[in-house]
Amino acid sequence: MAVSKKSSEDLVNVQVDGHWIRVPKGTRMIEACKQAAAEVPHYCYHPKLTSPGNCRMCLVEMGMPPRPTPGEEAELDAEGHAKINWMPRPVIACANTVAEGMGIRTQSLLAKECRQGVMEFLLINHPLDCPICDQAGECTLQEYSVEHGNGQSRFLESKVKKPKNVDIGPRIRLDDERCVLCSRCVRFSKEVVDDDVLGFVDRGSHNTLAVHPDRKLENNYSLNTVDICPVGALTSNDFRFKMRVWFMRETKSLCTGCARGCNTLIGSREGKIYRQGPRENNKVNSAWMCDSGRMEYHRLEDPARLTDPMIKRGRTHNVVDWTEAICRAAKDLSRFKGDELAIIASGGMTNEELYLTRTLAESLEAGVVDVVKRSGSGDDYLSHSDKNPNVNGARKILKLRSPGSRLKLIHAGIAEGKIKALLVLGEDLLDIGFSEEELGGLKCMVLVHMIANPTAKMSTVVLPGAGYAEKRGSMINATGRLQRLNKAIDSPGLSREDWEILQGLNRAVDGKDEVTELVDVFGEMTSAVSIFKGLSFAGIGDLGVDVMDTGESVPLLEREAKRVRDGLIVG
Amino acid sequence: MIELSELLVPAIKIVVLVFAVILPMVAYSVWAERRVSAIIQDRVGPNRVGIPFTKIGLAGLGQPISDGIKFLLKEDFTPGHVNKLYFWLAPALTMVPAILTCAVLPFGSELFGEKMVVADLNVGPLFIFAIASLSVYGIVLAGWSSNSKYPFLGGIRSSSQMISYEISLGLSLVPVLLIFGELNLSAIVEEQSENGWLLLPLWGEGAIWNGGWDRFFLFFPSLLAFIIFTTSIFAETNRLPFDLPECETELVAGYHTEYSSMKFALFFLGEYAAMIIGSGLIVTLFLGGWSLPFGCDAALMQMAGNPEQVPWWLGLIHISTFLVKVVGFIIFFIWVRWTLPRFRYDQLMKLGWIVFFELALLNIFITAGIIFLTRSPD
Amino acid sequence: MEIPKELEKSADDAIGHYPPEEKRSAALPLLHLVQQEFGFINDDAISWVADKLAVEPIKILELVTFYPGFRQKAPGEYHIRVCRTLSCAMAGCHKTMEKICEIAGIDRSKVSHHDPIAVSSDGKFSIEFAECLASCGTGPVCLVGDDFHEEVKPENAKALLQQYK
Amino acid sequence: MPIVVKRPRLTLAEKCYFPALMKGLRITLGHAIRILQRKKKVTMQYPEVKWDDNLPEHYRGAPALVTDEHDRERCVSCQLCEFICPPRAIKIVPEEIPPGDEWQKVEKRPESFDIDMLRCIYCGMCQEVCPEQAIFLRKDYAITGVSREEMIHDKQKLYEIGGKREGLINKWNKLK
Repeated sequence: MAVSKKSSEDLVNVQVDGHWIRVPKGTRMIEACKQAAAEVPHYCYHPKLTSPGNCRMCLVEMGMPPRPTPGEEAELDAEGHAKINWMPRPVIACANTVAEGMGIRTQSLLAKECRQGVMEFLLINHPLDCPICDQAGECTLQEYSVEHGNGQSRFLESKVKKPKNVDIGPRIRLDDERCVLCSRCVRFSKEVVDDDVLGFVDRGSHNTLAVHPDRKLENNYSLNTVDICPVGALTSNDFRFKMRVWFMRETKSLCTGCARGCNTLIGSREGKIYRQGPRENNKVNSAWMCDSGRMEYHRLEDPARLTDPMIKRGRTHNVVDWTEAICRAAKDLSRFKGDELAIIASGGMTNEELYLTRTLAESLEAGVVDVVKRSGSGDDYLSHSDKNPNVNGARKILKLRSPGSRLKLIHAGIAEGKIKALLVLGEDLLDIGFSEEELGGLKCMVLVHMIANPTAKMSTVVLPGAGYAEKRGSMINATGRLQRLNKAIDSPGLSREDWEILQGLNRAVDGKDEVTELVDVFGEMTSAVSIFKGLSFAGIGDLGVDVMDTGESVPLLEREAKRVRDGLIVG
Repeated sequence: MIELSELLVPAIKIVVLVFAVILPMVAYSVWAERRVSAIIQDRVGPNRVGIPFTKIGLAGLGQPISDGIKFLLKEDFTPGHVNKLYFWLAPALTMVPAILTCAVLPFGSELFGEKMVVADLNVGPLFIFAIASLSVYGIVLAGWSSNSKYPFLGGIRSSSQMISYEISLGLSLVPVLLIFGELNLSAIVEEQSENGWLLLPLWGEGAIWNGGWDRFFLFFPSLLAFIIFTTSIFAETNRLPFDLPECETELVAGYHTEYSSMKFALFFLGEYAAMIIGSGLIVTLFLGGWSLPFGCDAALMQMAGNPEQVPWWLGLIHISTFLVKVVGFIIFFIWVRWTLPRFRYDQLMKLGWIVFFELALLNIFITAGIIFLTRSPD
Repeated sequence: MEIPKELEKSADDAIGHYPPEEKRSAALPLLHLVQQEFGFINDDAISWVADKLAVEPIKILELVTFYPGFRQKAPGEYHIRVCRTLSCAMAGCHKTMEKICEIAGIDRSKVSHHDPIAVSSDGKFSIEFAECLASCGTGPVCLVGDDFHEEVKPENAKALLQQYK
Repeated sequence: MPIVVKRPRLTLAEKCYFPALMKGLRITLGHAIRILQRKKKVTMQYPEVKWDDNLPEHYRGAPALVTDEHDRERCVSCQLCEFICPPRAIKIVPEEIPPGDEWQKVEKRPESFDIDMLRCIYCGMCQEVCPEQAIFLRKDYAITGVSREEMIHDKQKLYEIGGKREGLINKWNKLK
């Protein structure tokens, strides 16, 4: 307990490039430099991984004040700091920690020459294939070679040939010639996901990253190695050769693959998503994300995407315009009251959509409202067993004590003929235990969904919604953190963001015309739902805020915290 | 009861003159303008359009036809913000007066006993001024009805310019009329045919050795009148160096900015028609109209024998003489256009009101004085 | 691959030298045992060692490929290592190598970085270049099996090989 | 501080404008006569007479893709030209060279490569930026078509125009 109180003794004075700063004891030199806005180039160092210090790129000049002989006073400069004796040799900034009175020079001649030398060695065997390399544009080798490199090669001998285009896992391709042997991927596999399948074989200049012939890098977190690879050695099969990174617009969003709510960056260009990767959030997903979550965006490319609102006439669905579809849906639904009408919402909906569903249910006086429970296998890292991203939101907004429990009532209601109309939001009923005969008995079924599934075939009105990357909104993840979803691309055709559809239905049903913006929906929700009190949509920020305590924790984050406490990583 | 021939003959004259002479001339003066400007500027100019579907170029003589077809086929766009009635009326109001004025121009002596003039008015110049001054309405209307700033400024400029120069135009002509004592253009031409052109009094009674002292002294005021008149015609027809109304650099295209297709072409043709009529008027008044110089007419008449009847071949010679003179003037107009830079607007007004107006006025008195001194009262 | 009982026993013995949570420290002793037993360490052996130590096989492969002393392919009856570090190179070790190969009938043309050992057609001799054998004054030197030979000039090659007939 | 330009004092001849006018007319007449006498060379008659042989080496005509000595398409679809193209005339869809292809080693090639010649401004940025010496501005300048689609040069058309180019750096040469 005594340690937790941070006194000024825990801070040390460090001089970085001539300026004195105070940083906590035990800080790595590289982090101290970062705080002083002196970026030290590095390849092998990663705050979430241990520091082997094998790339030598972060060499800086270091100095310490001389230890005064007994009885002698230290020589002080004008600011009251002891004079620094600079060491003749450089040190690596990634694995050394700061000490009181330490001096660091990142821009001295020695440091610059060291970097230049390291760059030259790294580039000796590196192939000149930037034009075909997916890393180009976000490659630190490219960047540092421009900033710190020599400009030309003095290497006349022929380059070492290493394996190219190696299949080391189902989602990853390895190009050993591009590898700079930083070992980030090896350490990630070993330290974070306990799947120590990567290693370096062959000594000397033929040093090669490899997997054992009998093993593959195929754990569900393998694509993180692609993210942390500072060069183009590891590339993702999914993204390989699809798009150059400089064309892509990056949107901060969330993964909706499970209740974890990993923060993501969605790379898109001209209405097409090309990749989705993790965005660092130390309260949710650290800097990682599972492979299946990354592939979530492919669901938006379903060839069966709905693009137009449709009304069923006879046996076929006819395309109509939005006004007609909304009016028809509202008219059909308002004919049924109380127990005659049930609403099946989804745990994949945003809070705003759920709130509009609630108001709609209130004005339609719907008898039963519930969401569908969807669980799968989770793991001990990030993947959660609840595969709905926003069940907590549904719990709070729709006031459901145990989500999914009322579906039984709906089944029974339909069987008895009590329930005559159904509003289905973002779910495929035939996929969750409803049968065709059951649904055939309904007088009216309105579906808001993005894919033309069998339920759509049976619905009287089909309203095309948007996928998770095509809309804005907020969600509450498994640990009770409220986070924001952002729109990366437009939804196809005439399809709309779901909250707009629900708002349209609301207006058509109650005739009021008040809320026009998503932020207004959120604003209204803050007064109606207690956990949102005092919040605003913008106030959620990129990293989200904790709004409820679910008693859950993230196993991966806990292990990471322990490694930080042990001083293994910076975190 | 009017006889049929009394109707038919003028009708034939009108049709032949307008559709066979003036309009083709207008079209070809556009072509000439482009060719002459090209050779002045060391270029080639339109030299390709000849007989369709052949490689025969005819030095580009087919260009006016294809231009015409183009004008007819282009989209005739009427902007939404214009005053439709006047917008449509304006081009016609520019073109029609220009063609009307040619009614009194004698473009030949006689052919088969018919005088080669549509209407042998004895107030010819007055008729021309009266009609020509109508064309300013076309331009003003075009500028105003376009409901847009550049055409509006162009219209204003044009009207004030035309009004200004009409004064010197009219005044510069008074000495000429004094000299001839006549307002019938045919009579003026015949007079010149017999007694020497106004600017070339070298035969008949006009020649100094035949006692034409008056004409000798009157040559100088006539020359002055000629210069003023010619210059004013430039201004009246909106041609460079006085084309301020359509000044591209300042007004885009002036009053016809908003016009397209055939309506635009009518403005264009109106301008060239005015130029042809202007040239015809200059030729008629100062350079003997259809007459051949040095009394050749009289000699040829004698050769033909019958002093009452002009033979058909001489009639044709006269017509061609007139056309040659007019063409010469048109080329002069073009030549000037591609030589001189545009005047500034204040310079233009100053020239009209301060120089030409006074000079023309003075010229009347000088001429009257000379006539008073040299001609014995009959 | 059959693992003899004795090997299994001595392996367990070697592992017992290290604390149970640091079992992988026994990797090198185990590999030495395997190479002593079979003359080389093949993929099965690597997997066996990895299983024994509860690590991923790639970690053992890393070791095997790192140390030139470990062989992944069977050598000949007598394995010759010729020093090629500077002093020996200057003393003419390459000529010695050529001569030995010629006499023993060894084709070194297939030798590469990944596969440095060449075996004679009769399987009697195998040969590879080695780094410094620590007798720079008496180069060229070579090691046949565990026997150390100094001043192996090309003309001495024949005599050298004859010792192992 | 305004600058006062003094107006020149004009002589009477200058003031009355007439001599200058005559001088001008003389100049233009001089030009006209020289042209009529065919003493001066005038504009070239374009479609019949062409200047193709005299086009300078650096002439920037239609951009086109080239193949190397071994008929390998030089373009690896790095999309730098697509990025640099000021009017955004270039559109590339990359693809992986399938296994078994002679040039599998190169790994990447364009699946489609379209240049919209209605947008192209012949600036030559694509040629300048190309790291593979795959795109060159050729001397073709009369790029015409009767439909918009026709004016989009696809990969096949671009190689047709570009043809084979020898003597460039072959960094993917498999012989190396």
